[in-house]
Amino acid sequence: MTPALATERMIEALLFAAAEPLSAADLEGRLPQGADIAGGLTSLRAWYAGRGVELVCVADRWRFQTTADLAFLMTQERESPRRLSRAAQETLAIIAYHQPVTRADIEAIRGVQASSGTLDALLELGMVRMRGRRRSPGRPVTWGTTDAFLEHYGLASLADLPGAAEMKAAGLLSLDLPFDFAVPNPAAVDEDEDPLDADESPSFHQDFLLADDPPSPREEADR
Amino acid sequence: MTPALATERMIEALLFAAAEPLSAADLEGRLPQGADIAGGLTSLRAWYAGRGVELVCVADRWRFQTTADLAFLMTQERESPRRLSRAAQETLAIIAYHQPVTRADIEAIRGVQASSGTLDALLELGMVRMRGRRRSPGRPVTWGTTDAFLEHYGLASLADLPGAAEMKAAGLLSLDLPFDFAVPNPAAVDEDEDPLDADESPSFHQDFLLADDPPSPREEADR
Amino acid sequence: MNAPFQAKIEFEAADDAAFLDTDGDDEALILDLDGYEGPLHVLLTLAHSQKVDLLKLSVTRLAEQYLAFIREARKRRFALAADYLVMAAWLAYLKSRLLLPRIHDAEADERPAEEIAAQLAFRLAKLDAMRRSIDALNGRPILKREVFIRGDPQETTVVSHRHLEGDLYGLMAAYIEQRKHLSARRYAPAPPVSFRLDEARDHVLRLLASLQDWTALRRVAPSRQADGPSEASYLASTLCACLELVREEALEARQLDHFAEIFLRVRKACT
Repeated sequence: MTPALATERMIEALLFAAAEPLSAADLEGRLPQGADIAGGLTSLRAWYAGRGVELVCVADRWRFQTTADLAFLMTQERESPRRLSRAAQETLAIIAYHQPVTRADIEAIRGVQASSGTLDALLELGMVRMRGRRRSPGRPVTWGTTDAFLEHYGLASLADLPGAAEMKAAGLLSLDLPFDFAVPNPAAVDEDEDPLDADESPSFHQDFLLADDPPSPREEADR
Repeated sequence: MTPALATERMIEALLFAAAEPLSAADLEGRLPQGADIAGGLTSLRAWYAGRGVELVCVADRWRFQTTADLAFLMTQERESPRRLSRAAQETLAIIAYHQPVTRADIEAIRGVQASSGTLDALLELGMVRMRGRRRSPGRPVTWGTTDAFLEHYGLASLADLPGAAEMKAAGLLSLDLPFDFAVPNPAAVDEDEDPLDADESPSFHQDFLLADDPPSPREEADR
Repeated sequence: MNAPFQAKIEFEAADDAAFLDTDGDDEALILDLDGYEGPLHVLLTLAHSQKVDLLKLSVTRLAEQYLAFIREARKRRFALAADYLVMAAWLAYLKSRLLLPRIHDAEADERPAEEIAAQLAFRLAKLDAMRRSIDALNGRPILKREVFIRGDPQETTVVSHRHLEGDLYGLMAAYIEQRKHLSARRYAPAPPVSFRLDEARDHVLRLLASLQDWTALRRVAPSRQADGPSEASYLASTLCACLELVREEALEARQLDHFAEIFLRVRKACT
């Protein structure tokens, strides 16, 4: 067996057995030293091309998954869909494409006050997280998406968000309203953003949101 | 795509995603009517021959599993605590407080010959290191503690090692100690010490200790 | 709400807004307000009905559409949230500014109406982009909807990896314990056991008859017993006894070189 095939087989076995996606670093930690992980992943992906199972990269981690065209077979495996409200989906999209983004930014884009119930639902699903605080007056909390978000939608990274490049080119992802906008890149943290303090865990989001933004009757109704 | 390959892909995806092994009848129930299940299983088995994953039939049910020769990859390391021997703990304490300290110093305080096994164990745990050589006849090697030692005991620096006052507060100092009892401060040491030569790496410690100090029956008893 | 809209609001306009007349009754949408989050979403739906690039939108027309929508909603006695009315007032105002010939010197601090209209169009384009991205995301193969991961992941064997146990208190205690011992310790060496000189002399005298030829000291000295003195002690005491016998002219001794073996034999009767 060639060393390349040996590496490929080991990666195949590890990814097959794993309960969750593994990063190249995870694989490196398990494989003998000096194994060509990147090469192995490439040839493994090619080997599975056109099969019923394929190798994909999500959130910078690798996993095998059944191909989308066989979804019709998977009646028993399918989970009852957990439908997000339109508001929650829109909020999620805005957070995904504009992160790091504050609650005020989300409200500005949607033209309505953000309901804390919406962010709660997204937090509970593990789709969004508090990223830090913007270095601007009031130091508002900034939001971003999680790896679970990328895994759910099968995205390798934030740069793979559909249409992101075109929207960015058209200036549509700018948080400043027109004319003098700078284009943020969610994958690169170049923003003025402070990390959260250790005690600012997302479990405190409620207090937090209430503190800088008391809910309006509207918001209550929105839940 | 040939019908045979289509069937093979479907079986592949179903077996991959299934929560338990599937029988040929299970597969038949889920595949489109008329699919050649037996043929699909045979060709699927052949496809996976020699890979990191194989298709096996256990009790008339089919499942994928990683090949036996890669079982070594499927292990996961877990940390479990390890207790230091009394001799090792005492030696470590002396090295911590009296560093840089020679083997002879350790023996003088402990009143027994230092076992090379004890120092070996501490070295292996990364708790102690060879610091240098004392500028005295024979230029004996001096020992000190490592960063891992500080980390393990939650100390920011050697200056944070509890001194006599803290020991007294902890009820460790009794009246039978001489009244001028003092605990050395390892952070403030201005000893005449030479750095180790480049080739005196700790990996040679075994030879080293054996060379200048063959274990005596006394030492054996000390273990 | 957000600054650019609110800043320009003239509240008198809000009262008028609902009564502003527009043409295009045919475009008045039958709207289900439950389907909308807010006025921006209504505007976006209306804008799509113009079937042009959102950035090339006729904001004048959009304003008319929106006002028609509000009028329709009022007619149906929908309870409209204030946001909708504020937007109506603002749009009525914006429309009037867009239609009036521009007066250059008046209100120099106010931005041109065209710029504000462009900004509105841009905001709609932005919201629209987000809405389209939802569709794009939902169109992807989604985990546990279209694609599935391993249903029965394999168990991994857990191999324990040892790490050190122990706390600072233990370290301090271990240290103090030894220091206590050190201060309590007394020097009490066990007296060495030696091969007594008189025993050595008796031993050599017993062997005397057998020492006819040169015999090494090592052979003369008794071999070591289990609990007895050390080998060195046997050798040393035997040597002393032998030297004494040499002095008494009972034995002869010779050594060929420094540190070489010492040989002994009975001194022959005087020749």
